[in-house]
Amino acid sequence: MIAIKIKKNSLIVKVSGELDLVVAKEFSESVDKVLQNKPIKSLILDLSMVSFIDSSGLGAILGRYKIIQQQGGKMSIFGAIPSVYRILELSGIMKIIPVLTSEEYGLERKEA
Amino acid sequence: MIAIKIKKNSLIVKVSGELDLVVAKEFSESVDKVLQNKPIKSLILDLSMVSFIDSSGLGAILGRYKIIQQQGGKMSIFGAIPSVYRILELSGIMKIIPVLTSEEYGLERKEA
Amino acid sequence: MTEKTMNHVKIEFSSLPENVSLARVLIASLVAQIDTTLNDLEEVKVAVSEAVSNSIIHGYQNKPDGMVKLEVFIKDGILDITIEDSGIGIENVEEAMTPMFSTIPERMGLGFAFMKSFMDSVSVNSSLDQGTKVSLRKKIISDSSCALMAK
Amino acid sequence: MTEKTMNHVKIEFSSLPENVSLARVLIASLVAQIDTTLNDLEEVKVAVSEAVSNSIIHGYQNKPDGMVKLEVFIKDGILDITIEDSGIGIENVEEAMTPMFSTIPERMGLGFAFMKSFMDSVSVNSSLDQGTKVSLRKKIISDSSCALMAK
Ligand SMILES: Nc1ncnc2c1ncn2[C@@H]1O[C@H](COP(=O)(O)OP(=O)(O)O)[C@@H](O)[C@H]1O
Ligand SMILES: Nc1ncnc2c1ncn2[C@@H]1O[C@H](COP(=O)(O)OP(=O)(O)O)[C@@H](O)[C@H]1O
Repeated sequence: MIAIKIKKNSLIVKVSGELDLVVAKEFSESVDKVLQNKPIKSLILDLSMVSFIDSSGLGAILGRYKIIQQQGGKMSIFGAIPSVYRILELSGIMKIIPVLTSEEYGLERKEA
Repeated sequence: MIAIKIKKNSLIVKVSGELDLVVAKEFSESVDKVLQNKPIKSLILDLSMVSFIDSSGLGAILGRYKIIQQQGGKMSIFGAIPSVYRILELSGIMKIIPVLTSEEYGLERKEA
Repeated sequence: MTEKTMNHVKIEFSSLPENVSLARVLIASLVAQIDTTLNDLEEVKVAVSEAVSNSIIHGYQNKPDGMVKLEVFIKDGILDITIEDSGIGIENVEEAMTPMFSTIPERMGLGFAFMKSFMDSVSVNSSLDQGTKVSLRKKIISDSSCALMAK
Repeated sequence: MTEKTMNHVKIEFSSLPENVSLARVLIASLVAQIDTTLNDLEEVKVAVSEAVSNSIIHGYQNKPDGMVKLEVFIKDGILDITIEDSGIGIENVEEAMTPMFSTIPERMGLGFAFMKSFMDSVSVNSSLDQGTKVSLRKKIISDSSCALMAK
């Protein structure tokens, strides 16, 4: 399940479930629809309800990062549980997309 | 998982999980061990943590009923969730072993 | 997945009591792909649990070196399930399917009765020393088409 | 189930994206029969998810009418898994297994890399237009033997 919130020009996306092939596709489609229609400058991805991720999920995340970056925006990830965090780390995606701590996330939300 | 409590000559057995072939065997073995060693007069079976039951589970319950009855004791069942309750009902086991409501169960426990 | 989608799954597993729950987990995940009711899901789980338990207990007489086959077709909202073993077989299928009949005293003789109550149709093919094949069928009414009909 | 127990499961399913989670559910239930660590369980789930996704996306190019085979042996604490398809096959296996290599631009090329990090061994057999078979192996340390070793 993909829940989407738009605040000013921030887009907060909360994914729930197992971020594999099936959910990755839903995620990409929902985000791309918003990015095409609104002048989004910041994409925050809430992974706190994601219980599993594989390379299909990572690919979808990296793909959205590339789009928002081309539009001059930024992206960050928040809330991964340890097993998901480990996959993010191993993939090297954390060197490209910042993973926020709770405090940083709170700050971003206030600014938004 | 089978949790067992003995109070005077009552035996309260709480089963957790799916009461199929595998769990039915554990259940029968744990109960029979107590029945062989203690003068149990009342066996109360708490099914509130059972999420699934099939005819192997029912067979194990009926088997314990027969043993306690031969020893001059009685047996009752408590706490089945709706899907488990339906199987109990369909099997006809409820005509033989009384299924207690919450209040009746409270009373039995006080007496014990 | 919509009602129209077709899915086909074949599984074979050792005749271990632990694998009865494996079969339930599998059928539950499969049926959950259709947005069916919880009630239908429970009924299918019980029916599969009974047939697989029978293959292990009766067919293979609790020996763990047999293989149980479970095959599932889902098409147009129809669920077709077969459970097959190469065990001792059933001498008299009609008698075996009679409620309360069991060749093992501690058992209830309700396995086939539950399959019949919970599925639309149950058929059994068995030959002595060859094995037993149980075919189960159920029309799965999806939750959303229920809601539609209620309107 | 103890470490010594042997289990054998073979499953075949339609090449539907929905069945990737089915494969994960199955392998998770199977591995959970051994009292393994949560970490091992997660790693095996990721590896199987990658290999099955590859069969569907690459092997069958997202066509739903192929069949993916998954076979699991558990014996003496060793987990042997094979994932097989009859899809397009891989021209150059060495190149395919290179981290970051992918024939689909939007993909990460990390499937094989994850399989290699999470399993003790990964081997691939593939022929063009015939299909691909990925064999994964992992020694599963049971939780209780871990506790024993720590003493
Ligand atoms: N797969 C099987 N192989 C051999 N015999 C079977 C099989 N399934 C059922 N039977 C026979 O049919 C009888 C009735 O089965 P069932 O209604 O499921 O009751 P139960 O399992 O409680 O005995 C069994 O006692 C057994 O003799
Ligand atoms: N089952 C398969 N059938 C055909 N080609 C495959 C299969 N598995 C992998 N490949 C090829 O190997 C490449 C690398 O696979 P992988 O490391 O999993 O990365 P990705 O799936 O992200 O492309 C794929 O892009 C594909 O060309």
